[in-house]
Amino acid sequence: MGEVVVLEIVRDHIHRLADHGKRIDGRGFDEVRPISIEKGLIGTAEGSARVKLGKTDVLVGVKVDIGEPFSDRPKDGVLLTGAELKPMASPEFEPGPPRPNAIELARVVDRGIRESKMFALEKLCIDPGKKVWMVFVDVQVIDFDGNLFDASSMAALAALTTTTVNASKFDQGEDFPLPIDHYPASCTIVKIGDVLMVDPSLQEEQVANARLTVSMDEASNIRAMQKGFKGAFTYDELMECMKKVQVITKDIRKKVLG
Amino acid sequence: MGEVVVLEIVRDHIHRLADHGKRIDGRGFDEVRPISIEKGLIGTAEGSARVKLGKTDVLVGVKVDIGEPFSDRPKDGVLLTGAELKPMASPEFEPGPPRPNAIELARVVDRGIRESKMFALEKLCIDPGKKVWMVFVDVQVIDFDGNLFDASSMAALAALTTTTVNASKFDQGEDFPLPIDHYPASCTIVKIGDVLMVDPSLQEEQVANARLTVSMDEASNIRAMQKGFKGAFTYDELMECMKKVQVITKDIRKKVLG
Amino acid sequence: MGEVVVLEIVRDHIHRLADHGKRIDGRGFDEVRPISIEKGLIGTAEGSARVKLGKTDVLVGVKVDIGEPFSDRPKDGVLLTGAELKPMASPEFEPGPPRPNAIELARVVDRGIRESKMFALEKLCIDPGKKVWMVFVDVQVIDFDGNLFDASSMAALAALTTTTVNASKFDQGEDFPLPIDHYPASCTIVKIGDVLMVDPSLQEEQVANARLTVSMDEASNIRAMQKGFKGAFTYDELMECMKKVQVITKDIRKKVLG
Amino acid sequence: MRRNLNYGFLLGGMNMDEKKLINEKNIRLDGRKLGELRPIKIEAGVLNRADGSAYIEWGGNKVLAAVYGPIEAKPRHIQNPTKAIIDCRYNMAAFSVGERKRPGPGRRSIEISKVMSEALEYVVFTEKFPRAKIDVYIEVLQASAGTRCAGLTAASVALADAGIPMIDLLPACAVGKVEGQVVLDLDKEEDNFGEADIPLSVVPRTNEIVLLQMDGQLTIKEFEKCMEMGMNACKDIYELQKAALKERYAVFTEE
Amino acid sequence: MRRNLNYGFLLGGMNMDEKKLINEKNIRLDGRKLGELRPIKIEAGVLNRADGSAYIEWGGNKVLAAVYGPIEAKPRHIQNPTKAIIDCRYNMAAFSVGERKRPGPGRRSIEISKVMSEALEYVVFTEKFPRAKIDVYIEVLQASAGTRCAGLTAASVALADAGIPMIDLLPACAVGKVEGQVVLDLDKEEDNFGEADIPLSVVPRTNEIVLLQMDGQLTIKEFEKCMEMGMNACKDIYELQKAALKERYAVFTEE
Amino acid sequence: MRRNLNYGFLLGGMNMDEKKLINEKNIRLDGRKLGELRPIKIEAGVLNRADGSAYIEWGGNKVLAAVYGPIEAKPRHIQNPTKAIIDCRYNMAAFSVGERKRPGPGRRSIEISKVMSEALEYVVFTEKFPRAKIDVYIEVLQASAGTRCAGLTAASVALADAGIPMIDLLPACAVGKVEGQVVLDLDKEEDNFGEADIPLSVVPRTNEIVLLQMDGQLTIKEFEKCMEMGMNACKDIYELQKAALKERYAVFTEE
Repeated sequence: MGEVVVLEIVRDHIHRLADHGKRIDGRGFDEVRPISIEKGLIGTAEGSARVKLGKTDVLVGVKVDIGEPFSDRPKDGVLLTGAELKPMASPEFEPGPPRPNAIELARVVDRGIRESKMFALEKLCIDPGKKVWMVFVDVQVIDFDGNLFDASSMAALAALTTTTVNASKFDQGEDFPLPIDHYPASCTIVKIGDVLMVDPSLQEEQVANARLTVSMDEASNIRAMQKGFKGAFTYDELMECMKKVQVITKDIRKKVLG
Repeated sequence: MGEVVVLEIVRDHIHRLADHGKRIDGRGFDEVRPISIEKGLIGTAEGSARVKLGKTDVLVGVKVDIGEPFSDRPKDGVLLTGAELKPMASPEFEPGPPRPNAIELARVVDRGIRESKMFALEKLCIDPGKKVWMVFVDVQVIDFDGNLFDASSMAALAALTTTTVNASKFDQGEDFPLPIDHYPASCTIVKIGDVLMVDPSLQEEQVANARLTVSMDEASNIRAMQKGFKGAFTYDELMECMKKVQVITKDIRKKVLG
Repeated sequence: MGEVVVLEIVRDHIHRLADHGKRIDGRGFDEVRPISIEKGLIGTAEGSARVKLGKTDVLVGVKVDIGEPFSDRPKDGVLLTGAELKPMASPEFEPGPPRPNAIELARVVDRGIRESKMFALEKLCIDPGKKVWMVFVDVQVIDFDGNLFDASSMAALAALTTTTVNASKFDQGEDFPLPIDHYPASCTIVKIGDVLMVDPSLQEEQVANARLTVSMDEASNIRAMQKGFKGAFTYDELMECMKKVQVITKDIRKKVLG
Repeated sequence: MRRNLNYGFLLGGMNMDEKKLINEKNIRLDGRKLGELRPIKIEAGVLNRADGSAYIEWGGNKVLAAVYGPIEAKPRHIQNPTKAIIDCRYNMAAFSVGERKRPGPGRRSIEISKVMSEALEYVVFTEKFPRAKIDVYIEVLQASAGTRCAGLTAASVALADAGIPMIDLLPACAVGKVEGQVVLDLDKEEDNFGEADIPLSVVPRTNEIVLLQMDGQLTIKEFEKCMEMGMNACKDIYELQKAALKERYAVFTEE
Repeated sequence: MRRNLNYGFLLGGMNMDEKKLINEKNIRLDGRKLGELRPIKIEAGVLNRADGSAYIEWGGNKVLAAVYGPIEAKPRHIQNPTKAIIDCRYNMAAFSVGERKRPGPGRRSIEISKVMSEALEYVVFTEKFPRAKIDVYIEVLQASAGTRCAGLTAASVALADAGIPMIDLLPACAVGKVEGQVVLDLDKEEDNFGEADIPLSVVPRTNEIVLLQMDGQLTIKEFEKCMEMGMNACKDIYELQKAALKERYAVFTEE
Repeated sequence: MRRNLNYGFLLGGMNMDEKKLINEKNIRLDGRKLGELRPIKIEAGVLNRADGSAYIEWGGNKVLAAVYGPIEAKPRHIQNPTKAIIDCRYNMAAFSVGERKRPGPGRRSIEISKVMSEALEYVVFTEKFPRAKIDVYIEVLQASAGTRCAGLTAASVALADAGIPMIDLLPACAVGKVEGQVVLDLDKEEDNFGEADIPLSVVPRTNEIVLLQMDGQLTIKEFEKCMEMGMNACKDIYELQKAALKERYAVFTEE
């Protein structure tokens, strides 16, 4: 009950600030928190990146292995994305197998990569039906202060663009960089009362009505979308979101790749 | 405690009716509830049937695939029977992996099919030791009002007799019907006080001392048997059961196949 | 709370006895409980032994099968050790998958066998990278009165030295005894107050500060070691332990093999 | 070409370069126009044990929805002192797809269950039932693209059948892009070989969107068109939902 | 020819068309007559920690049974306010069969545990221990056909050893059909290649049947013969159970 | 040749008969002397949400430690009425090793978590927090031999950072035998191809050993040498731990 009361106070506070055009940490509604990116920090991974988005801290490691293709896609390499919300990152996260929140995170990050055709899975075929490259993207959340979708997507983008397929280790010729075709970036917007705020912090997520995550490629095509939370968006709000996403994903892409 | 008291009242009522030769829903002791059967309703399954036995509602889907035989039966096809007591069907059923009740159901249905040699597993061999047809019988309980064993066995019989092995899909020649040799039917009888009642409803199962399920083939050979619940049968009661089963399974077989 | 109080009383009693050079069951500090060994009692196993160490009762069965080697050890046979603390053996043990205590037991027994090079895994290769002999050592605790590590290690030693590789069953030539090179034995010592006691009973384990298990080969080389419990050893205590272990493992080895 | 682990193989021999999903007269393979729904049949109150239930046939989809509750949430620590929890579980039967699905919830089912639960929570007056739980079970018996929309459409009818107070029903449908054109209610082949798929659900009374997912490739302009087409279709589905409940109600009054 | 996943391969080279399980003098492969039991040895009170225990060797079977309880059932919601729960867990050790069994309960073990629990509940005065639980653990150390009967026979001795009040002990044995003849107590080859197998358990005092399963093929007439043979055998096994308890008791009085 | 499931294959082409891990001048492959540690960098207070945290880079290892608590232990039945429980969970990230590790705790991680929990419990004043629980999470982000020692070293710094009262910090390191010589702090190749490996942890204030494991082959004499070398090294590591906490404290006082 104590928690419920505290949450109510925070909610009121955030709503009142929003009425005055403000956010709890002083940001503008369309302002993303400071982003810091470290690439290639994990030597045992074929690609890696750590992204700090404000106080949210996410590490993505990419491992590449050889395996069998799915029977219905015999000529395609395999992309597998996993996410773990380890209790290290937050007292809300519990040990054990991934729960719905972690599964949704993994699937939304996966769709951002897959649907943007970030890299052509058919280029990762070695022997059709038998041997293909398998790309494992593992998201590990280290510190949690909201907006895991964007932090994780950024880290995945950064890690994958620096991934080297370790072909020589498997006697498959020379190592080569993962052949990247597109550079998706995602932007998450929450609706609090009538206000849309980008890159929500944890406190903002806790009081938000609805959440929308949109992934766009470098030509501003929409590639993936996920609405979340127990609230609703109007048509106009959705279209307003699209405009914001278009601007912000360009910024984010530049920061991550730059 | 409330539940226990209600159950006691129901128990007394059913016993008192039984003393007067009656059942709670007005049926005779040897009377099976109305049976309705719909075959082939699931287009994605190679065979399917839905059986309503009174208010009990069970759907069986049969899938056929190619796989490896068991190492000790290299020339036999594989039959795998599963049952799920989904919470949709009853507030007593909980989500999660199958519990003892569901496992017993699956195994009793499986034995009815297997021990009657309903279809010859050796006819489902493609390449000995390597490739055989695998027949998956999945029992899904939709609405639960007792006697799942008979409802599921009927649905399995109906589904299997209408199953087409989709050989052409796997480049294994033309499609062919599952080669059926025998037509097992099962009959379940409960003992309430000193009375034997066939096809128990849920309320009757809840107050019954003991349960006996017998599967017979079209020549009235016993093929499988399972005694259940925490009570006992006398030798004479068992033999009385056999006589009832002989009559009733003939009826049921006719209804299911007819 | 009741249990905690009883444990405190036992603890005081054991400490007071120790001050007078005594143990709760009358043994000397360096005295191992009576050992009885039965070998080959399980006809379905390729090797087996049951060891009673005081009231602790452990059964080890060895199964041998053919399987694939680990990809990083293509020329080595496979040794897999499992342990189950079945609720049959003690009210403290719960049904379900192995918990940390059982896993530690399995891994300590495994290390005793593996690190002593008890048998050369490279001699268990049939076809490099494809087919090797797999040796399964399964520890089943039947009655629990402390010091499972030593009882299980003894039973594993006894079972493995009497194991026959059933090659003929797999058309791999004649059956042959598992080629044993070394005969490891382990000795467990607990520290209670300032006193070191070998082969602790359950009550002694419950009040002990720290536990040390050391595995030695027949040349008194240390092959594996595991410190346990929430206390500490001084350097001098460790060295005293080594001397005791040297003497006792010789005795144990003789009893198990003799 | 979009990923689909379950159905792709069914089209084994088909050469997609030659086959067209939409012909020059803007007619789709199954004869529908671009903005046309597949046939939909909804029935309310189809189960005995459940507190509320509905069955939907939608193109090749056959889906059951059952509702239990509100009842006290257990164990106690999951209770919300201010409102009811909605726990929606979406499941595909083992035999509902081409290749047998292993029983038990996979990652896809868990995600769908989550977004469905969130959508339903918006329309149910959950604050009327503090500390309670409402279970919604969706069983896909036969699947053919659009199961989550069919399931959600049935679920809100089942909730109404259970007498649970709601702002409104929740019609849902998919809209997407196939061979460059915005189309309504993708069927299996369109879902497999189309360029984008958007399942969405709308509160008819307020026109608010409570479920929205998308994968594929769309311009913002195309997305606008999709939303318009989808939101309109939801109105038609809404009428079918209400009709199903009316029919159920009519049966009652006759009794 | 009946299915048996565990043992079939052991008979690899054997040609069953030539080999006969019963010779012309009605003597079985192991020298037994049709109605003869394999050798049975029962010992009560073999474990220290358990409240009651028994060990049985029966032909090639070696089985331990241990009983803990009655103790308060936990967690509370599993308690029955009017009587004790009997929770019997049958398990086969990894090394108890020809091909190593993976640890953990499979579907077969779970079914056997269920029918055993139900049988034991009939003979224990469970109503004397409301809200309590009695755990019965059956560990098959070496298996050779008939393990559930051996286990149940040992279990009721272990319950008696634990001082738990019972109507009676529960002897159990299998009976079946092999090469057209009704035979008692099938061994491994008879179980693999015979035509029917019926594990059963009888309350000696009342001659009631509390455990009964069957698979194979039998006429009703044959089933009658099987029951008579099996029920008679249970009486012999009952004597061995009582003797084991007397011996245990004798040891106590000597102390 | 010692077993290592994870790294062995990395050395595929290497012929260990020719390659020497220690040269004639007693210099190791990476240039270290026999008794020399790899470079170690410790940082305290690196996470926002955790009550205490530390990050350690040690040779090729990168490890994070986080502490939550003390808080009331739940569910109640796990509480100890006289002291706090320490629950340490060691985990290797999927990408921390050469061949991707499947998520979730394996047997090795469970054993390491157990011995770490026991070691930490010795130095924490657990009796100050009856019924409480202290969670210690160790995440190995990059592994290169000696992760449990790096993790334990970081864990005690994280506990101190969380303000939890302790007897002392717990420095830890490995010592072992390579090509017949006693060496400190084995790197990956030494761990794979050496003859013995001993992870140990010492309470600096009392010189007591709280963590000790060993596998390989050692004489008692060699074990003595190992212990001396390892216990000395722990003193050096202790200084690095204290320095990390001082730096963290210095930052605080500047604020």
